[in-house]
Amino acid sequence: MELDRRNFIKIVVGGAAGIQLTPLPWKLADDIAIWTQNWPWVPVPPVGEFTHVGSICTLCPGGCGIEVRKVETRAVKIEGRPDYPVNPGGICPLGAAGLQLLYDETIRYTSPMKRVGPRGAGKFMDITWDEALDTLADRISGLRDRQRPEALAAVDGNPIRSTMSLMIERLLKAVGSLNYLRIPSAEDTYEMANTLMLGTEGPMAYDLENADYILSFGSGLLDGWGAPGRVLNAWGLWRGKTLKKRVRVVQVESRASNTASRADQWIAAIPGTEGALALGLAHVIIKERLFSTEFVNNHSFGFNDWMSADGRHHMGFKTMVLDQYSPDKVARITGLSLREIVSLAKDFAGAKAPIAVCGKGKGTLNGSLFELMAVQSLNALTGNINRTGGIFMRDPLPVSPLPEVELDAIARQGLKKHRLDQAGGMRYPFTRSLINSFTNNILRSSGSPVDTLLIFSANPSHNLPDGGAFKRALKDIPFIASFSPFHDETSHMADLILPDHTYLEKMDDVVWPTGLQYPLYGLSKPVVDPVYDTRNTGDVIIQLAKRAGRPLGSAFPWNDFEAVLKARAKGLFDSGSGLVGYSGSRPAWKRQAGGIRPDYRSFEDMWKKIKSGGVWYRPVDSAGDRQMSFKTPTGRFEFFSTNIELAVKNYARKTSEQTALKQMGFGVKGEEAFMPHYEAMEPEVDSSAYPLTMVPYEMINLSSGWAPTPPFVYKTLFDTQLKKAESFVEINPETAAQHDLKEGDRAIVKSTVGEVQVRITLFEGAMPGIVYMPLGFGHTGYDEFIRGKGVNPNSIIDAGTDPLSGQPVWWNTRVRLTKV
Amino acid sequence: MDSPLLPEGVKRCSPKVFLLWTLPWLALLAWGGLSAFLCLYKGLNQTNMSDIFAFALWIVFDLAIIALGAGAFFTGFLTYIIGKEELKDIINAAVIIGFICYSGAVAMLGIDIGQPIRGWFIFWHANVHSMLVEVSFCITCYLIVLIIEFLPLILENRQLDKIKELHLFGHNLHGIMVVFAATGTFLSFFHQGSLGGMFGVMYARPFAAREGFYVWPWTFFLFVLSAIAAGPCFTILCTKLTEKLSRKKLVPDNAIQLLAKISAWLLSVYMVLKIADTLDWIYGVVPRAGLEFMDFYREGPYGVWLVVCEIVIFGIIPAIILMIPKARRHQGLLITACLMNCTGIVLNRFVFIIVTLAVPVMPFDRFWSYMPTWQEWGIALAVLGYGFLVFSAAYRYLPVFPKEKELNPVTH
Amino acid sequence: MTNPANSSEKPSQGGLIFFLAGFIPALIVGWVIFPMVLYSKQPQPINFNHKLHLDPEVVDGIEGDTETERCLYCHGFRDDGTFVGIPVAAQCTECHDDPETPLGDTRDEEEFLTKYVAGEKEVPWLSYSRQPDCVYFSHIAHVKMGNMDCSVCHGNHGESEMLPPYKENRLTGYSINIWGKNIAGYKLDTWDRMKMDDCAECHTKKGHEENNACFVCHK
Amino acid sequence: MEKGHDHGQNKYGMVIDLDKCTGCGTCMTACAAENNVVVRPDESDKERSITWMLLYKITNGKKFPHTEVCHFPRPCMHCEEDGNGGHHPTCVSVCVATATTLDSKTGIVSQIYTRCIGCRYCQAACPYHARYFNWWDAYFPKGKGLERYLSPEVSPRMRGVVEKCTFCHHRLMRAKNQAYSEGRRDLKEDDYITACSEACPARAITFGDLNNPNHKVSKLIKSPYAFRLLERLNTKPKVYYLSTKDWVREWADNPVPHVSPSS
Repeated sequence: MELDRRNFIKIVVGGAAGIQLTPLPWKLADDIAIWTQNWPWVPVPPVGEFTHVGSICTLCPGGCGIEVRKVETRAVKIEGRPDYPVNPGGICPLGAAGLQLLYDETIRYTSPMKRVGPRGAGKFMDITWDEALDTLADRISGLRDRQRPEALAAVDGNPIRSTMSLMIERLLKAVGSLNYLRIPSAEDTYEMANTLMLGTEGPMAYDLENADYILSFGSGLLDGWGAPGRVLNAWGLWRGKTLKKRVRVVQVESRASNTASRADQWIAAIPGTEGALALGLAHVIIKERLFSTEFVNNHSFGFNDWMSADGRHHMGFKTMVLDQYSPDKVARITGLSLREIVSLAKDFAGAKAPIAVCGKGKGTLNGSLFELMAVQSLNALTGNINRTGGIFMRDPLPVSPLPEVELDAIARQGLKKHRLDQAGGMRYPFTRSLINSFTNNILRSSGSPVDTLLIFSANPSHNLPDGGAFKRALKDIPFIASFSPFHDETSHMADLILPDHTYLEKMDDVVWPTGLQYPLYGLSKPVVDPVYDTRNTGDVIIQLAKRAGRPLGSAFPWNDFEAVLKARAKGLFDSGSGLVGYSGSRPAWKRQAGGIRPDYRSFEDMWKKIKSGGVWYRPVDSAGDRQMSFKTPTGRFEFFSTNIELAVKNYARKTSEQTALKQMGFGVKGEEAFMPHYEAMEPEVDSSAYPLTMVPYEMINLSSGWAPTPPFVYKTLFDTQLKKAESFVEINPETAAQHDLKEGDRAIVKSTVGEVQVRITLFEGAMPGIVYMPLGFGHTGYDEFIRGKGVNPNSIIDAGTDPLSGQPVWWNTRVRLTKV
Repeated sequence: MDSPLLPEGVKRCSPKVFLLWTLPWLALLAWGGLSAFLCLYKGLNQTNMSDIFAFALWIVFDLAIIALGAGAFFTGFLTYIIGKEELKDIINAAVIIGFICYSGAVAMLGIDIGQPIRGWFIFWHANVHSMLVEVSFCITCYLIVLIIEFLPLILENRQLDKIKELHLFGHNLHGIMVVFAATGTFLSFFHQGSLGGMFGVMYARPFAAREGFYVWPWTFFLFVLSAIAAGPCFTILCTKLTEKLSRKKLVPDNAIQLLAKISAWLLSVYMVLKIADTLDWIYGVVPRAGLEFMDFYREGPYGVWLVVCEIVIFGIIPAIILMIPKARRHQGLLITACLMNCTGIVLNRFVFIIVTLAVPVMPFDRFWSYMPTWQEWGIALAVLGYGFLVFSAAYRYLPVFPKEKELNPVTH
Repeated sequence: MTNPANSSEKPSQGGLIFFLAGFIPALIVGWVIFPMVLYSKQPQPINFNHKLHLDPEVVDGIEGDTETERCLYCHGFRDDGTFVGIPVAAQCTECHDDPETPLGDTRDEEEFLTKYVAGEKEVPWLSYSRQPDCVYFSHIAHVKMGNMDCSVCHGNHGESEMLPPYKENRLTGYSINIWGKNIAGYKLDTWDRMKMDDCAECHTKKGHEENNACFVCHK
Repeated sequence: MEKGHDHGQNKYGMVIDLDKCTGCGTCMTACAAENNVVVRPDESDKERSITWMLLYKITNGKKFPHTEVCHFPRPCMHCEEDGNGGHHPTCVSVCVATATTLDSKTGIVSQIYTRCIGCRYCQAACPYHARYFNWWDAYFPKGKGLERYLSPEVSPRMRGVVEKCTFCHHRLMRAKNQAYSEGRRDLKEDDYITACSEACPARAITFGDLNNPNHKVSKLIKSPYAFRLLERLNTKPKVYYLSTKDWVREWADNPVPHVSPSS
């Protein structure tokens, strides 16, 4: 009985049969079915209790309300807040993806660091907060000991009027330096225009929701201008009405942007000539006597020719416009048809509540002062100021100012020195800060006049329209400290990193969202505990000052930044008005019946509510309508700016008025200079060598400011905007044909200051002769999601200088296009 | 050296020569193996397939070889059920080719799906509405049938045949082969059809959509027809190639001619119906979708020339050649015609898969185009190599061609 | 290789024995060894006496007409209708508030207080009834709206004094409580298994076939 | 609250007002964030980038300066029929493993990732390109911490399966749980809306029950400007569009003016 083949087979058969009679094969099959569904390396999100935290988004100055959905301690989703006045429920693409900026570890500084690699390489070493603070404190004290406090400079990207920006300016002042630089934005130009014409430093306040005719001079209403959540909501309201009653939107822009291509009317004026167009419209309105005589006669100054006390005759706005800006001349300047201009003027003046909006693109970059003034004069002509559906003259938000800094000798000495950028000086009397001339100053002087540069919430070496000048200037500066939470290009040049929280981890304020028609104070709060070893820069400044010893310490008597915010908010309480709760039932822009009683009892109560609700605001009604006490020297709306006149006369003390105008950079002679006027900005470049113009443009779904673009948002870009590592420029098929370029071709865009390689996409909506390049690509910092995608137009912009404001003219760089 | 394994009374090349001959095919297999590993380990991002080209080269190959493999079931049908005795001389070859094609196809499908280890869900959680389920069921079953049909031949190997049990087993199998031929025919008819159905039922893809009879769109029947029209031609091609390489006559002409004649008729009928179907599509389906014929060929590499090639050059012409007895008796013409016929079928499958996916359905969508990666080619060509290997081995070690001995008497 | 020719000639006896030699071991492997190999076994970190905690005499405030109501006392619903699941330590410390003074005299309570409450750690309980990530289950829909008793799925867990060891299927990674107590797949009680078919079976029995739609229980 | 809509049939659907849509892309990012959609370093390969909600850009093809642009947000259409009168959407009837079905109670087309074998037949069948295949493993590199923003309400997908818009089905479940805890069975109109409609700043996307005459969507689809994509194919989508512009409505369905789209 041996185990031969047959018997072996029997055993096998027996085993096989036996197994069938056990659960093994069947159970196994079933288990394997499930096993194939398990992919152990696919993350399984932990479950837990859901909570919602309301805060506000400070990725842009818009300050929309956000509601963060959390699971236990994790934030899992950002949504719009229906209980926030600015953006009832809506949100923008960047805001919706914000969590990726919080949780993407590789784009963040996880603790204080000092540079170990060469500048720009982004190699850093962890250090303690103590070491970081001491290093910087010693540096600052060192400067003061060497009697060079002014060698401390700061670049600040925080919104104008925000408490953070005050803190930074205050720090420099206490140290004894005037060199506080701001990243130029439309807000700065708005402020200037308002100061000169309305006499208020308050923000632009457009009553968009109540207007019935919107004439936008290049403002990207649908491309991220103002508070996107609010403006896009307004657009929804305008379009929600029945066809006949629809609000008419007219866009003046050379390219069919989201706004232009959806507007009821697209006025394709040559970029940079918007001011001329505005004045051309004024011409028609005046000629046809379509303007509001009531407003012009009772509330404006310098419309008609006038006689000054000294008996001299002065030209008025009317005369200037009538002989300088005839429609056919303007037609020639702007490239529009005469008919277009005339009918547009009539439509505008004929509307019940027309608003002329200004500020190019998103407003991330500055505008042109006289262009803004020209547009504002349109609003004045219709008399649609301080009226429902018009623009409002607003006082700044009633937040308390910070107490005066008491200065020591060193500081006083330092503050006697001139600013490195000439801002506020004889030549640019109305400008707060001119970072471009600051840069040039450093590049010009042998041995940087700046010893230590602090950088806050800004990425100037990528975002300034200066052809990369700032980036070069950074190399000359001995010591740079960055407070950025992100691995941006500028921080990669820094020697010391004192990382801020991201906006979702910190308390910070939004003082009046851009363009909002009513006063609003927003307060963000930490929605999650700090993910890494970072600190709110507000706190860091206080700690820094205290370490640098008296008198700096005494300039910052507060325990932490929250105390500062609270002290500021006191002013809101003292104004004895406003609400801290918003139901959503009654939009804040709707005229409220009767006065509004504050919904808080005490200051403490108000502060508690602001901290939880994140908002204080004063709905439209208590705006004090038709109160026309303009705070200009003449007490009226100034078509003729007595301030400019004064400034020029001031400058002309040593020389003649004409040379003064010339030296101050005016292209016009005489009194025109004191009024909104148009100056052709022709760069001195051989137009045969550089036949085309490059105009950068901004998109709502690509961050062109300081905050990086979250990865999710790249899903929304078309592959005619970004393909792999290459970004595209839009040109008109006609222009393409002239350069024998086809869709998708590669080409070099060369300006006098540099060149970049791009791919071509043909777009009928692009003005012939212009190359349109998106802002927001070309990063070298951050991580693989953001780095190495496309090119940065700023790096080839050859910026001119805007008369009087001195700010960069970034919209008319001459370029040449050569096929690769 | 391997002489004890060779069939008796026939001449075969030396082992060395045979080894050399297999090298290129082994190389293809190696390439395919590497590609397969990459696709399984790293995922299908190794290919150039995309959300647009959800089906691509592999599916084209699958459908093509399954169509060409139809020779197996059809010849079987003719031999065992219709009783065309002369085809007994070629049936073995047909079966082997069928086996190669189907096993190759199944292997490729295994790599093509995103979750190979879940592949069996098709049976475990089958959705009866899906044409692809029917295809999978039939192909799997038919593959088993093919193995059974192949088995007796394997058992006829000189050494295996010595084992009594196996000998008997093989002999009995032979006896009941008619049953399997019938099953095979049934299964094949349905999956060949369903493969066509797969595309015909994509009603939201006007380029592929067709009306039909009951649950079957016309493509169902067209695919069956085209398959049985091309299958025999492919069988002929393979035997002719073997004859060429072995410099021997292996199959009597009458068998070849019979196959050629049959496929001539089938091809002609197919062409008539295909043209009718195309017209019905152009004047029915297409306008109802709001389109016109030329809309499909507006842009991109896939133009009208495809239609011309498929129907006129590689359809009508071979049909005519094969129809004329004089022509098909002429070796050169016969082979050309068979080649053209097969090309036409492959082209037809290509159009139904690639072009269907390349043309936009949404008016504002764009035309796409597709180019396979080396990994995709690797796997596709590996099947080719596999085919050559199996067929060569079979020819070398098994009495594939019963008439070989008498046609080539070995002279000592 | 044995020559097939002569082996076939030699008559072989005891075929049945050889058959059984394969058959019986196979049965043993399938019925005895396989189940032992298939499931891993793990004790809970500490014991929890459900019976004790459900006793109104012991825990005041636990009373409630039905056992289900008493279960909900700890395993309740949040305001948004989601299910709390295994309570967090914070919930326990509502009664066991002082690490120094235990309410009972068990070593488990002592360990709980000293190790977890004092150490401010959560107890790493092993969940018997955790469904995989692809499954969505709403307790409130079943317990509150469907008036089902906890015991239908969780059995008489509430009467247990000792926590049984946690058994996990090595292949699927699921607890035996949802994956089927009986290796052969027999179901003696409704709570023996909580697989898809069991849910569907109950839905159908209760006349809610529509709830067998994929997305009702999958996410 | 409407009576009797809990045991009745719901037919959830969407109306997208193209006059209001500004093409900002918030719907896309909100969707991705809500549904744990994986994002890769390069999202510019539109043939493989996963976007449950996708914006198509179209122009009227007119010369400068008369060019108009419009965006088509395209979620899954949750079709009712296969285009041939069959009562399964075309993607459902072709699925080999019953991994996708049309829920008769909600009208939502489901997709079960653990069931899908990745044969991609559904992708071939869908004329809207609404279905996406996971060509890669989910991108969550070690040390990046990206998995920390994942929501537990939607299970992340593994490589090799097809996924698509689910009308945020988990939000329906969320809403039901909420209602149950308040002792309701019926859902109010706003209890359940998708992430895209919630996030849209211009309020262009309206979501609701097409079977419920009181819901906004039911009123909106009566508008003379309402239409659906590829209506001619009879797939009966549950996503409607509104546009007062004739050229846009032209674009939505064949025949098309013979200009190549700029999207």
